[in-house]
Amino acid sequence: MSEAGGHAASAADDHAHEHPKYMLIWLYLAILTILEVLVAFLAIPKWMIVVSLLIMAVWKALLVALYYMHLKFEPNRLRLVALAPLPAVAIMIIAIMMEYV
Amino acid sequence: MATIVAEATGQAILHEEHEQSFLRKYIFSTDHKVIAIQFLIYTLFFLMIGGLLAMLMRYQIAWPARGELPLGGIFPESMVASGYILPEFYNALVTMHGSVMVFLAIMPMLVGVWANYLIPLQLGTHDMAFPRLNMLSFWAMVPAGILTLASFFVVGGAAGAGWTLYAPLSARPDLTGVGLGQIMWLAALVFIGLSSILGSVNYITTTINMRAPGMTWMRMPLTIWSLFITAILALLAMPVLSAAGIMLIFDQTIGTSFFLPEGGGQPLLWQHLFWFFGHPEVYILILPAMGFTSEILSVGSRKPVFGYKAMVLALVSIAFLGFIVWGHHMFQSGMNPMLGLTFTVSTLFIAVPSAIKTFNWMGTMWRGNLQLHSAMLFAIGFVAMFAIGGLSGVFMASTPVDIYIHDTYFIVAHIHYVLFGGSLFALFGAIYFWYPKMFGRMMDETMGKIHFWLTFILFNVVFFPMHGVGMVGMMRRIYDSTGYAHLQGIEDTNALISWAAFGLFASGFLFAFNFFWSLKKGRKAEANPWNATTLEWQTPSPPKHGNWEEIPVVYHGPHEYSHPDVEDKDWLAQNERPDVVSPAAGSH
Amino acid sequence: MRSHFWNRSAALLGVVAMAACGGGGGSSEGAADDAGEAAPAAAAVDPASVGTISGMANFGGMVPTMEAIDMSAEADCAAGYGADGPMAQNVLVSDGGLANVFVYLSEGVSGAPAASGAAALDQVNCRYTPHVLGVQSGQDIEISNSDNLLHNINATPTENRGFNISQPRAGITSTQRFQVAEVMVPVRCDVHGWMQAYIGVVDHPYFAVTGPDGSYSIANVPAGDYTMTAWHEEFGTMTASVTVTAGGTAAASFDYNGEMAGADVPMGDALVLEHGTNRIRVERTQ
Amino acid sequence: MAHAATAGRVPERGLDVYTQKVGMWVFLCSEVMFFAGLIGSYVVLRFGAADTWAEPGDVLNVPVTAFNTFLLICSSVTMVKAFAAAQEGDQRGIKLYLLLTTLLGATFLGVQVYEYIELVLHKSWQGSHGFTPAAGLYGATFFTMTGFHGFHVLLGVICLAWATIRAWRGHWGADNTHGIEVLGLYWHFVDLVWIILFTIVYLI
Amino acid sequence: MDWALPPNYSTFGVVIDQLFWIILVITGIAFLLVEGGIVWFCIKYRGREGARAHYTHGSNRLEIIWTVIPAIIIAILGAHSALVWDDIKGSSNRPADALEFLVVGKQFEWNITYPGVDETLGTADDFTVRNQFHFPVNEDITILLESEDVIHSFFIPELRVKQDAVPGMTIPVWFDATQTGNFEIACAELCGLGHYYMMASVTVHSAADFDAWQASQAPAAAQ
Repeated sequence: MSEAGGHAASAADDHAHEHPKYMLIWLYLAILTILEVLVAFLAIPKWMIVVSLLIMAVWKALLVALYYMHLKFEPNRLRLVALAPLPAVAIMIIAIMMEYV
Repeated sequence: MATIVAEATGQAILHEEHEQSFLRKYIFSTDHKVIAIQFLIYTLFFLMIGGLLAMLMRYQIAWPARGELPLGGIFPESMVASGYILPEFYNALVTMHGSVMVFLAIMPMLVGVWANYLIPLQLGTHDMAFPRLNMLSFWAMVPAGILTLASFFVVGGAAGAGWTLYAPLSARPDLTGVGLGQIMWLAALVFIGLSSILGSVNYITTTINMRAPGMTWMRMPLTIWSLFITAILALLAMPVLSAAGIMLIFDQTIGTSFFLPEGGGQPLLWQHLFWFFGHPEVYILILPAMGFTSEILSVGSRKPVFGYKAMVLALVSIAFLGFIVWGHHMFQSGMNPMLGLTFTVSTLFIAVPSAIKTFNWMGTMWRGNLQLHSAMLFAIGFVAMFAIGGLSGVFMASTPVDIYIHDTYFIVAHIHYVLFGGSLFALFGAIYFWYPKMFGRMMDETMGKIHFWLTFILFNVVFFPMHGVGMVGMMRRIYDSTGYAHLQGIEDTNALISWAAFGLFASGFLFAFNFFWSLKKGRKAEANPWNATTLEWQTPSPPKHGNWEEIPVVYHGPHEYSHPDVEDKDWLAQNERPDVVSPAAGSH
Repeated sequence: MRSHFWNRSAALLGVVAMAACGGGGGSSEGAADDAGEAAPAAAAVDPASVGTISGMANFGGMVPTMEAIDMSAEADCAAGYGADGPMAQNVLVSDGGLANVFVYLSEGVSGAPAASGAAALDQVNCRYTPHVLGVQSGQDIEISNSDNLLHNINATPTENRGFNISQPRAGITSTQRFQVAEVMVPVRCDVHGWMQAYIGVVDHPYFAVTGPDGSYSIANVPAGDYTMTAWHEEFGTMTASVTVTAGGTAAASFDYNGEMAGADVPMGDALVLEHGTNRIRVERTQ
Repeated sequence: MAHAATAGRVPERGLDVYTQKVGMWVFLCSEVMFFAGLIGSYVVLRFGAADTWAEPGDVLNVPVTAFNTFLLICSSVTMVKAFAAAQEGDQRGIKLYLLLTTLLGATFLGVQVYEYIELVLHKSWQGSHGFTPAAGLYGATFFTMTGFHGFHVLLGVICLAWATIRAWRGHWGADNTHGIEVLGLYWHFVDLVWIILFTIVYLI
Repeated sequence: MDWALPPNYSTFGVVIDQLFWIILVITGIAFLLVEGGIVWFCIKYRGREGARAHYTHGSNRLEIIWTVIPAIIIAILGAHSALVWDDIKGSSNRPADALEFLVVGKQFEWNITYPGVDETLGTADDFTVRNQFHFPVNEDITILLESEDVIHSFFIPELRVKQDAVPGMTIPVWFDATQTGNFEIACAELCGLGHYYMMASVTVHSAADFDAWQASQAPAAAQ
């Protein structure tokens, strides 16, 4: 069992030295932000704007969660913790929206 | 690496003990056991307050035309006039009875007291993961309690829109005459939410990350399982209430209209948000009770819990279902009937895990060697009463029947069978059971048994007839039912209920007397008075600061009673080395 | 006195209020306040220098017909009325006199005795008695219920703090106060939609409400020049100048007629408390 | 504590992640639900009364907020840089990047305050002068969501300032990175929420 | 002490009551099983000196039995409830040519607007009566339920009708009374300090009586 602790420690050391490309992600986020602002004022149907904006927002959020919050490098068990509330969020919003169906 | 840190802090805790001032040791303590006792005293106080509010209500319901409220003179004219409880005060009583009982008594008693006390002890750690946050979670409850009590004495009185706070009634002071009182209660709710979230973070983190060696998931006592699942529910549900509560405060104070139709807002949105929190909350109020019951029944029957894995699965599925059934509180609310259809089905399916649990409890008792002490009696009482509460729930889950019984006393009977007959019975059982560990003395058994029988009988006299009154059609939160033609003929029943309720309240004082008397005069308790197997009983009573000199190692499942390979006694502690006892005993 | 105490405690907000509860510090403070106001004011009235104002609210022309009130769902109340049943009280005219006009000195008053005694507002047969009530700011208003059924009293002032209380049985009383002058404070019962009363709050005791015959009289007015204002719920406000001499009786009358209905009435039938801002919005009904 | 004494008494594996990090993630779960409550209400209210919303840019100042968004993204990258510096024991890097993060966070707040003042004092909306929380559902949801986000930023800036002070005292280093990582998680979460809010509140 | 459902006067009441009794029988059996079992176990297995409990961790077969049996019962009950619910409330089952009334709840009154002789709401001969609801027997009745201020709940026990009135919404509720009689509308949702007093009389007339009553109200309506 003592290996477990050792494993965790070494895992932490590993990615300590192989830094994800933080600046690259930053550039990525900045470009997406500019794109978002541009898309918002395009003269295309509203639903297309909404869909593309939502996709870009989720994309950006994922970049932050995966790289800056290191979810990409964490054990699956921790990812599970991070994902836990999402079904509840989805259920809540979908069900309340059904009032309009 | 993490281990060493944990060990080091453990040692630090152990050494700290001698240097602490009174203030640090008993008031602003970070010791989970002290915090649990603080919570216990806090919640017992509010249990009494909540009971007192109920007594005033019962007086009014039974004798609406009499006036002459005993001691009515001590109330200000804005509450009781000429011996009559005023309708606005009655609404405040209804609202605050529910609110106080749910948020300040039962929920913190289930979670604040027992999650704090038991999680580190039963998991075998020195303390919670974040002791200072833990302390904060108690101290956040203090302003909540003060705000709640004070709200009765501000202009307009305490909140009067029901514990469900349905907007717009709760959002518009001009329609109720209650302004500040409502805001104070909402502010209290935000504090309660903060406390609950901080507590939950602690319970979850501790359970996930700080279990003693050998304490695998499937060796955790059911108490821990239930508290862990409860913490997850609170973690995910409480913030939604906080968000909704803050929006409601804004509606009241800064002129927004989230829930006010005249500004484009939606009253039903409040209900959706409230019950999205509210239904998991209902399970927050019952799951820990189920855990305690499983534990006490197993100890008292001298048998392992019947179907441990099924019990765990049932807990998990109840928790999951808890998030997809909130709409059943809103069948008659004007919600889309199609939603009603889906919520009916999901709701009815809660009966399945509930049935599994009930049958497993009976299975635990089956062919046992039942030790009918007070704690066991309350645990058996829990099963009996929870069964009634669960079965009456089937009526409401069936939407067509709910059309009639929604918002009648049938519902009142149902929630009290679950919250009083369920949660509170289990809590009494838990207090009788763990009292020796907490305070090092036993509670008096004779008084305990008298308390049980009084509570059990009077509880049923109070709440069973409410089913009948509900069938007749008596609406909830009715100040005076005598004006309705269809409610003629239930006055006697209401009077009977009220008399029994007064008795029930009085029997609570017997418990309180036993509790405080035993602190000083109770028989000294040995480390393991019940011959129980879980880790907390393998420490002295009460456990020292830091719980363990040395973290225990777990070799067995949580409820190994009457193991055939152990001959000199009928129990096998979780941390007993198998080679000392018997090689075959390590299973499960 | 008791409700006074609780109101004061309330202002201290909760915690403090709780602590003060046993002490009764709030109550003695309140008593001192009242005494302090009363002493110099009593001295201000000099019988030798006061006069009386009296007059009429006259009504000419077609008297509008009042709507019948449907009290059938409240049999106990309906039984209190004759064969015609209860009628609305918006415009009550008898022998050319208009009742329920609130008249008061609106300008020229300097210094006034403090309020003494209590004004009474009763609820009889599902109606407010009186329909229009005048009180001095700070004066006790004793609200009582003579019907053995539920009334709520929902006062929605703009300047003062409103209240919404209930009296579920006969014999229950409640004492309320308005601290600031305000003409008029509408009072309604939400249980019985037709029940409406108006309370005029002024800073001095020089006010009156015209009786059934349209007459009024205000005594003990210090000599001087004043502007008088008359307020009626349908016909709005009207002013008159009046000079009071010591020992004399000054006359001031107000003339109304049917055509005036629909004038700019500050307090019409439908008063809506705007949520959030706590402002009253006047909503004219057709 | 000698290693020998702990041998064989290692606690259960848990998540193989140190406790503070687990605790922060668990806490963030509840934060997700809090913002989900606010955002969910926003979505529902907007669906119910779509015509009471302005077109993007009509009321809210998108360029300024886009710049503000950029600031927050920059602060996220400086935050991870501070963590990377801590892992390498680069004291100068820790101080520099923590200070930068704090300043960027504070600037974000400053811009938000400026934005609020402009809206309340100088914008007119649906006839009333000033765009305030009382200005219909649009104003109510806007101020509630951005306000609570701002409150979270404020808490973050306070913690960051404290962490920066500690950096100057040499508190952080290769053997002590947990505090920075956990604070970073919170900070990135706040950034993540803003990414969503910026899109749905300002651009849609 | 008369603990019974009030007599039923509506078509929907029949199925609702039927379902109530079905559930009562099912839960009654479960109740006897559980409570009887507990009492029996308490007596039979009460602790004795030197006795030893039977050591078992459970039985998968039993777990499956008491999972599957309740699940089947519940599934049937759920399906049945859902069908009945859809019959009663499903918007596709709203009667097409029902007589319509507008019912507006306000603190603390029910104001009922009648369609008048032309049987259509929104026309000149509509009239409103406070706290009195008259309608003909054996005819599909639809009320459009609204609220002026807070949430109220329209509840007529004898007709097994209950529906919240929500400000900002117009909610249709339909039912069909099977006998004439006098009842009361109660408010079933806490709506403020006069909640308990928010009642209105309900009179179910024969068709002829209803026409006569409506005609008697016409002079008042003309004003």
